Amino acid sequence: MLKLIILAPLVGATILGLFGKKMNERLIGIIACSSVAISALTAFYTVFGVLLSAAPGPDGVRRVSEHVMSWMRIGGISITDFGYVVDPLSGIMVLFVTGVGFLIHVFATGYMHGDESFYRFFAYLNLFMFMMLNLILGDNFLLMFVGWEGVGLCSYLLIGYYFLKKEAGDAAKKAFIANRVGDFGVVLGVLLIFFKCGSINFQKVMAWAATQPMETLGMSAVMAGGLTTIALLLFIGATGKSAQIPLYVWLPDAMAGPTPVSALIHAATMVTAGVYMVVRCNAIFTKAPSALLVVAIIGGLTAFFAATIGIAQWDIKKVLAYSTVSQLGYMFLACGVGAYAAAIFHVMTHAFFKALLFLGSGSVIHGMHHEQDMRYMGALKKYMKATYWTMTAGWLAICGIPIFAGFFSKDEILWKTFSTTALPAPFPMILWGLASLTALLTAVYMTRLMTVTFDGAERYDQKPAHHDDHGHGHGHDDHGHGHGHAFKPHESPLSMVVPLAVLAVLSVFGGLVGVPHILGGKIGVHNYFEEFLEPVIAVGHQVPGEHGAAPAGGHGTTAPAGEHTAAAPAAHAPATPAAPAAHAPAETHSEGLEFGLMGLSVVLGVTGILLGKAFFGKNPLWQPPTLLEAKYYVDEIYEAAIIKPIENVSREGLWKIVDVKIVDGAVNGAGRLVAGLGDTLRYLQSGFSRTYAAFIFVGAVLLIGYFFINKP
Amino acid sequence: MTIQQIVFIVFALIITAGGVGVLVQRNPLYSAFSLILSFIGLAAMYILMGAQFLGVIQIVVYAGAIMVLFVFVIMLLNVRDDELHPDRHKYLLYIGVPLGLGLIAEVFYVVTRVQIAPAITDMHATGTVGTVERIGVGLLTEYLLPFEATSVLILMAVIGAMHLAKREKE
Amino acid sequence: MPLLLFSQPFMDSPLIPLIIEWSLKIFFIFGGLMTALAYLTWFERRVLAYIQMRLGPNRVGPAGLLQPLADGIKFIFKEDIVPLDADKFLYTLAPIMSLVPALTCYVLLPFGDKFVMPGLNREIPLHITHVNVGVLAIFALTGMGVYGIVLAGYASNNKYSLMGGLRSSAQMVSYELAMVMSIIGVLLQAGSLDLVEICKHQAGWFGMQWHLFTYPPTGIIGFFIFLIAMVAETNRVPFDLPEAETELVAGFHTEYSSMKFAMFFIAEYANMVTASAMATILFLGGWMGPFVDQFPLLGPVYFTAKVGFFLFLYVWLRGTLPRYRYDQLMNLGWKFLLPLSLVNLVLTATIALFFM
Amino acid sequence: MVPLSWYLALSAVLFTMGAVGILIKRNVIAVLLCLEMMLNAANLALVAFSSFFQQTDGQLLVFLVMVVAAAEAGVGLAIVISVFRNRETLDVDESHLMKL
Repeated sequence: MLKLIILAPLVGATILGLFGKKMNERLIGIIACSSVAISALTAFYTVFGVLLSAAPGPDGVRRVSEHVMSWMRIGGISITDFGYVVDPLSGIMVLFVTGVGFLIHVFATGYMHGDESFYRFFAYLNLFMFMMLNLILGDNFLLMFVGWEGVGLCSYLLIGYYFLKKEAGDAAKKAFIANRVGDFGVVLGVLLIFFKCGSINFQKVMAWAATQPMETLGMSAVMAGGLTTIALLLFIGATGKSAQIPLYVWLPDAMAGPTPVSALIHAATMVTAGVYMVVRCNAIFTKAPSALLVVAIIGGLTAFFAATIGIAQWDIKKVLAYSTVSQLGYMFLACGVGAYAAAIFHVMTHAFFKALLFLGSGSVIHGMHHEQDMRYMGALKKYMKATYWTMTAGWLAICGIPIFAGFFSKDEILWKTFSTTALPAPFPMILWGLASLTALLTAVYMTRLMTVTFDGAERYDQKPAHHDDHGHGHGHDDHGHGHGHAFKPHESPLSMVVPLAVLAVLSVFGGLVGVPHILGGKIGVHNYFEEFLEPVIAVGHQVPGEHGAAPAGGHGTTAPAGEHTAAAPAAHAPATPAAPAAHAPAETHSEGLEFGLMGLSVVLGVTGILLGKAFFGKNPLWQPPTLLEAKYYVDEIYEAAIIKPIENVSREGLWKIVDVKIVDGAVNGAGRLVAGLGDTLRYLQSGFSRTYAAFIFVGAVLLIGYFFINKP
Repeated sequence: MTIQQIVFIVFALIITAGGVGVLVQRNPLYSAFSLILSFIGLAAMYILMGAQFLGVIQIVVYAGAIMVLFVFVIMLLNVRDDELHPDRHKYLLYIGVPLGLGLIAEVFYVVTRVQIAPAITDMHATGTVGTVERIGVGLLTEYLLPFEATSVLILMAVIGAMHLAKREKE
Repeated sequence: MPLLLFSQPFMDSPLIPLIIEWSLKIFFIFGGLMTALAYLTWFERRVLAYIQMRLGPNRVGPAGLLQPLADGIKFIFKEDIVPLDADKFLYTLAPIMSLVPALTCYVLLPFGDKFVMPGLNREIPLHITHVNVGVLAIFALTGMGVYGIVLAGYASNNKYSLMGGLRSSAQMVSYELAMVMSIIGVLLQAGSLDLVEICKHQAGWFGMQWHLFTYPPTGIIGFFIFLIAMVAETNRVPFDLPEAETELVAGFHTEYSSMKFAMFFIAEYANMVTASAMATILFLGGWMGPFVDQFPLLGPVYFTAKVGFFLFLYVWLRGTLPRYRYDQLMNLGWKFLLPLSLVNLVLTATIALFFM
Repeated sequence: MVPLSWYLALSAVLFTMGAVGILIKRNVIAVLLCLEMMLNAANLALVAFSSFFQQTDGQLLVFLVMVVAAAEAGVGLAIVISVFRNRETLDVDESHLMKL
């Protein structure tokens, strides 16, 4: 069953990769989409049909697992067994990965229409799905890491899809290298886990982590090689994959890839792998307050930082890219304050609305004949009604307007940040402030994007002559007219609009699965999402004694008692009262405060929208500050501080001295030695085979004679 | 002297005569036939030692297949005698024969001096060692890997020989 | 004849009665066979003649029955010609090399089971010697027969002879493979390489236990492969390329005359008989037939009858089929018979494994 | 009863003849024949030991040696044919490019 989920995209990728060249677009589209569809349907069946009715395991987590084979057997000891498992966490992930993935596949059949290596694109895309599913469903760190590297590879391939453009190739390399830095952290982390725990199976590791004592807050824990070190190493990997400070620089550049790729990989799925990993390892992170603090700070900073850059970008996709970085920051912030369920909730809603926004922007780009610069758009509302309205849903969702999906998840993060007890005193307030400010900024830059793109005057013909730095690797310009003279943008084909519509619906209503208790509790609506995810997150959590009656349940959620009894044996274990319950905020805050904060965030969102509308409606071409437009010169700083020195050391030191003088010298010297020896010995080699035979014969006789003298 | 010893001597003489024939004949075809004679003698030796299967196989494989191949090639190339130009390595004769004598002396020394406890007094025809069953079981159990390896070797030899001997198309 | 000398009875039994027994058996079998071979030529010519609507030799003696004798006398008195450039030694050796293995085969053939000599109370097996690897021994000997032809072709110093010799060696080596492969199925069933054991394995059921019929259809396929390979192995029509009169002027024995030629001739017929006997033993139950248990001397009668059938088949084929071309011959051997026999072998093994 | 040493001595003689033959024969085919002779000498020793100790292993090895010999003869003769085709000679000393 699980194998089918995993294998369907692989089969698709194989077929397309090997035979796709001969197929027509229709067939390729059918194969690619149907393979993902099979995967998605199987996933839905597995989650809703099997997982929900499965009996909880001994640790209270429902699991559907499938053992594939014994992997890496060394001297009779099985290092790891290779298997797949669906539990609530990976269940949610697999649902939206396959679901959104399927929609984006469908979208891409329209978007990529006419591309000369259509089949290659879909082969990569299917391969990506396969790797992503491995990442999510693998039941051990190693298999997850295989998927982790695999999605990195596919990301590289797809960013560099238009490899004839230097920009795309450079971006691909940048993404790959930035990820490598992070992957190194993951490798070290996994090795450390194996070293410490003796297993890399998630279930075993988490059970092990649950038995470990709480680590202290401070530098000493970081360097101690315990859980904090593991957590930080893993987090380094997450910063690479999920584009956090300081490794976020690759994501905006990755927009050089085709737009469906940006939507699928660089917004909805792959970049959330870091969040997934942190949540998956929540038992480890919970025990490592220093790591949590780092995660929260990095997350909060990234969110704010990227949002400020997002305000100043002209490329429509770059805006969305920075927005993604910013939203990922939110998710890490949630992780950092111990609100893992909120993080995953935001991952899901973000997947809906960000995929929607990206696909919408793809639709716009498609309609504009591969123009990505917002300065040359405007008034598209008129021409692209469907795109406009669907994107509006995404816009409102990301701004956090109530009912829309983004509201619930973002608000939950803000509230949890404010109310957390996992961090020492001033941090929750500071981070909350930062996050709220970010929420305002988010609303502003998204409004700017919508306004500049869809409202105002038409600016299609203001393009300067040297415009060819965008989007022409596509090989798709069947319209016979270029820029510079008037043309009309057109609405996208049905295959693109339908996914947009589906995603729009999801963006609007998708958040209702996780309605906070204070809103839904009165009318009997539970926070289903959190309840579903609870057991996974509860694994290994120590619950402070005073919360014994409402264990692990978030702020007073009245979950069915039976489930919680089974949820976590550890949860009821006596624990040190001083240990903060990371995921369960103290009940000291009143409901009123929560309502107030919720209201504040709505106000912030609305303010941002109004501000944006008012300001950018008047002067859409407002010149942003250079510092922001140039992205704080981070790339330049990296160039000067890291890349150049490495290059110089490599060239001057490693190449000119170590390689040329020492390595080559040794090799050449060995060669010269052998040549000299050969020069003298070659007289033995006459070329007559009989002479050689004579040598052998003499040798044999002498050898036997030798054994007469030296009797063994 | 038992009858087996007489038989041994007779066939040892035949084998040796065949071997000498290989060395002294100038015509390769005569050499080949001398060797066949030698091989038939060896087959007789095997049967004398109770290895009936190998004895027959010796004739089937060596005399019946390998030597036919040799004779076939000799006839195909139709070379009558050694080529006439002078031997550049005459000295090999003067090295080779003494070396050979030395080797024989050494082996004789070993054979006469080293005592091996006589495990089985009657060496021939009593045991079941040489039967097809024993050899078959041995080949397909303990020696299965070498057996399979040699079959791969044969395959390679077949392909290699075909490739080498194939006349290239102009 | 090393096999004969070292076989177990020779080493252990009291010698004198054994030597007498053997001498008598050899005398009868070889005397009978040599006569039979001579009359086989008459048989062939008569049958061929009838097939071609002629009469054949019918003048010398009643119905031409003395014709073989006349032929023999003629051979003996012919001049023995040796070509000038021929290699004298090999030229003389060749017919011997051809004839000796062909005749040696007879010591291995079982003509019947044991019977008890009335009066002497001595159990006499109806075969000269009993070797536990009889099948292989027969193949070893027939394999040696190639040398006679090869040598004859080489030693005659005649290009037609050389061609004939080359073709012959290639053909015999090629078909020997298919032949051996085709009978492995039989050996698999019988579980022995011993000719007597193989015969005994086919006893009973009025012939339904013959290897031809057991393990259908592999027995029949194997039989036909064996039949074709057998004809090719003995260089008979339609595979008589080495001695193709019309192409190679009778091939390797162009230069031979007198008794040397007669030896080749006898060797060829002897090989035919051996091959027929092998087919009989391996596929048609050897000496087995009704009442053979009660009257062991019936064995040779059945055996002769079955062999006679194959000999007739040889003549029949000669009378009806045209000759193959050389490349067709090679293709048939390597690309059809050999793969087919391999498949047949696998099939036999499968049946043996799963159904028996 | 034939002692083991007789067989070993015969084997040694045969082997030595093969070895000497490789040195003194110039015809490639004769050299290959001598090689076969050496292999057979080894076979003889193996069979002798095998039946002396009543162990099958020696004879199994002989079987494998025969297979190897067949392969060697096949490839060797193919090489002879292709060399002859190129050089019109069978003299081993004529093919002396087996050096730097």
